[in-house]
Amino acid sequence: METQADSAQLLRDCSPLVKFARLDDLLALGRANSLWPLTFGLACCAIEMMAAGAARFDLARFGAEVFRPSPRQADVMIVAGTVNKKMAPAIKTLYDQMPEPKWVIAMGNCAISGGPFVFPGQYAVVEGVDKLFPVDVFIPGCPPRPEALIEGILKLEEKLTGKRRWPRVKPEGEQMKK
Amino acid sequence: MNAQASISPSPAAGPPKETFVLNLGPQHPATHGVLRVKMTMDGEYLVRAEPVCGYVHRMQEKMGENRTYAQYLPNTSRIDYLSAMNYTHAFVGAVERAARIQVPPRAEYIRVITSELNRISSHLVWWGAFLLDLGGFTPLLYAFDDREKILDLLEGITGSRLTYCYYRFGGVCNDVDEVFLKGARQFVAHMRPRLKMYRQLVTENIILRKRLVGIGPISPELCRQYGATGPVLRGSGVAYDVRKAEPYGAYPEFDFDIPTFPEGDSMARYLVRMEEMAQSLRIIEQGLAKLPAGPVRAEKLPRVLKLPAGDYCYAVEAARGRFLVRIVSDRKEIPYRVKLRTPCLSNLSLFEEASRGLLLPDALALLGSLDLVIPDIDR
Amino acid sequence: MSESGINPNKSGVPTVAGAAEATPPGSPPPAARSTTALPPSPPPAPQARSNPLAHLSIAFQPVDYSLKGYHLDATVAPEQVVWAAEQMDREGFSLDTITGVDWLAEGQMEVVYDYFHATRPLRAVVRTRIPRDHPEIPTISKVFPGANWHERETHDFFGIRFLGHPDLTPFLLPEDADYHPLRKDFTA
Amino acid sequence: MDEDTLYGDLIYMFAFGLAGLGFALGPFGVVYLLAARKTRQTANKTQQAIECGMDPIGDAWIRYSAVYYLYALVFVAFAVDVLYLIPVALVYNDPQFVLRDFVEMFIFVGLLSLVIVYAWQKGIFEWKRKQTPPNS
Repeated sequence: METQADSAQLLRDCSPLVKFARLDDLLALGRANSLWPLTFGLACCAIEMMAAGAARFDLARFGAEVFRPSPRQADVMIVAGTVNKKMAPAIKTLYDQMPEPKWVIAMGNCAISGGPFVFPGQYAVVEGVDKLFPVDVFIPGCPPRPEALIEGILKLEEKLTGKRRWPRVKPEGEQMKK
Repeated sequence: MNAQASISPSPAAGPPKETFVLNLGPQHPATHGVLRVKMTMDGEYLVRAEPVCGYVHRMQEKMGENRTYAQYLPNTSRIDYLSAMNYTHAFVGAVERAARIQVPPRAEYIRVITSELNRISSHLVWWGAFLLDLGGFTPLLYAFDDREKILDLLEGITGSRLTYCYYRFGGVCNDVDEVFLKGARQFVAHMRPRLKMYRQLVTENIILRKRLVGIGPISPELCRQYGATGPVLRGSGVAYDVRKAEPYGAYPEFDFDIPTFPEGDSMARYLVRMEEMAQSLRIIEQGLAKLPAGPVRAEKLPRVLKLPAGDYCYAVEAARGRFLVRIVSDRKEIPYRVKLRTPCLSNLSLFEEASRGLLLPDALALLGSLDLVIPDIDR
Repeated sequence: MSESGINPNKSGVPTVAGAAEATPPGSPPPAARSTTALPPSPPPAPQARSNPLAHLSIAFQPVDYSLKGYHLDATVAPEQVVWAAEQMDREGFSLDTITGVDWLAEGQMEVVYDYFHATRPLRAVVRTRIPRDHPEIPTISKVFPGANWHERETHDFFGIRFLGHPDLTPFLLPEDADYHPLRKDFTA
Repeated sequence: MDEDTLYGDLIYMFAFGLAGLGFALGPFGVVYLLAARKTRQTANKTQQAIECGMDPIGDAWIRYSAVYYLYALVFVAFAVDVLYLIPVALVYNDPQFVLRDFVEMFIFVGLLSLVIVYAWQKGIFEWKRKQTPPNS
């Protein structure tokens, strides 16, 4: 697995020829608020992803409700479910076919580390999707609640624009203290 | 296979037209999971569809052989995560049957109520996703809106939204509180007019009828040869339901009937599931009315559960059909072999024969009407 | 030994029983079946356990349903498996599943065929044992097309070769998999 | 037609041609400057045709039914039809010949809609089932 440094270098190689100063921030803001996810539900987390896209949790508030089936039109690949060794080449193909400003969200314990299906003598599960390609945001949970997926998308937006647009939810204890 | 296309204008036989192979691959909106269908197509027509599975094989049966009975419970709700209650019910029932554990009546009733709530939530996901396949996006929002109400109820007593691990050997994890009972009554009252609205919004829609009536016929004989069960079999006119054929739990005390439609086409399977939702509401209503008092778990339970040698089966009517758990035990606390007979494997196995000669959109309507959950096939 | 010959009702003719024999008592032809709910006749009482499938020449032993979960259990020799499947097919049973069990200690592999019936509340199990070093058994996918996938999966997990199977390629494991994970001596 | 209007028209036309060319080739330049130079790869499958994550099987250049060609023909016929309707809307604005213009338009479109009648007879629009499903 390449280290952190050369994956950053790889990212720089893919950056455009012409660079702007202020305009890049504007572009980043535009991209952050219109992240088009790739419809890529593998297992149980896919149902929670659909629930997040549906009426009550409504990903549309963050511009991420347009689920694109084709990798050519997707910005972010939400890996929602267990990554199987038979499925790994297909996932790598899909990752390649996505155009460059692309990000990856590993949703659920299976995508982060193989989750409940890791035991000595396991033969079929890839233990974590970051073994295949670099991942930007990890969302723990089995399956994570739709609110957690929304928090993950906000975290990705924060990574893009550098500042957080949505109030951060603090656990009760902390709010009491301040 | 008659290569001469009957619709091509040129009457002369001409060289046979080449067919091409299309991948309805692992990542496709219509497969609702990672099912791959290698479709040999001749123009718009499907010559042969060969499903390829195993892309989300998660070694459920292998894990059954290195976990004790209690440790395997979370796995049972991740085989078919849309009817997790029924699947846990089967595993727990098999162990109770082998170890002769008596389940108090209140727990049996709670199991029936939660299983039927889970069946409705599973049918709602199917309904939303199926109409998404046919091109309508709005029903998905209505379906998930109602489903969230069920998830709130079940989350109140189990703590999780999808993969409940609520049943224990000898009963259920904790008792049902007043909030759940009141919420369930409100839900039943709320859902009935909604089902009527679904019928007006979608079932009587001429476009849906044109897309489903007469599409993908499946005969009872085909179901019998491939072992298809559940709404697929009941859509072909055979009144087979494990709750009636092999009564388990508290189901004999409930009065409900099994909807069947003899046509055997996609519309029949659609109507069976819509009618089943109404039946489940009836069961929940009766369950809430007759819920007995008493403990929710059997008192004396062996601390380390060891089943006597031999193999034990328990079949359950899950949302997609007959789910059977077969536990082979050799008197140790870890089962020797856990076999999971899942309905979606058999329901999908008849797709190759049922979809020959169909148009591509009709084949997708047929695939959606089979209501598949792919980790259920791959286990 | 086992009558070969094409199964009479494979031609999609919707009669349950084969045309050749008289329809066995007790199983109504599906066409006349009413679609109302089927009154569940209670499973046979534990003491007087009759064998409703006595007319079939498979040696079924009645079993306590409330303990085991099925009514009839029969152990047949590996070669009789296809013959037993044809009998069950003529009787109108559906194949539930094929379970492989690896008895490492006894050096044997057990293959268990589950059958259920759509209109009669009967559950029958046919099991057989094959040597573990060269596990081979004739395929029943000619009788029950649904068995095709079950056999491929059992071959995946146990390495049991089903003779005469149309394509015994890996079903759940990757295409090039040559390991059999559910064998007791499998190390990842 | 004196000299300068002739040149004026020629320049005018040349400018239009240049603008058209600019619109055609301009995006290639902009993309070369602004788009990312290359995308991160794991199995260098970026250029591959998309087929749900799998490698496409077989070749796409095969012989298939002539129906698609006829469909395309019907579409092209009506596309050209609309093409001619646009200048007509500018020319036929004389209130005196309203009825005559309408009849001419009707004949023009009517002649072309014979294509649909021909396609209909040839049975293009009914996607008849090729072979009855084996189990119905």
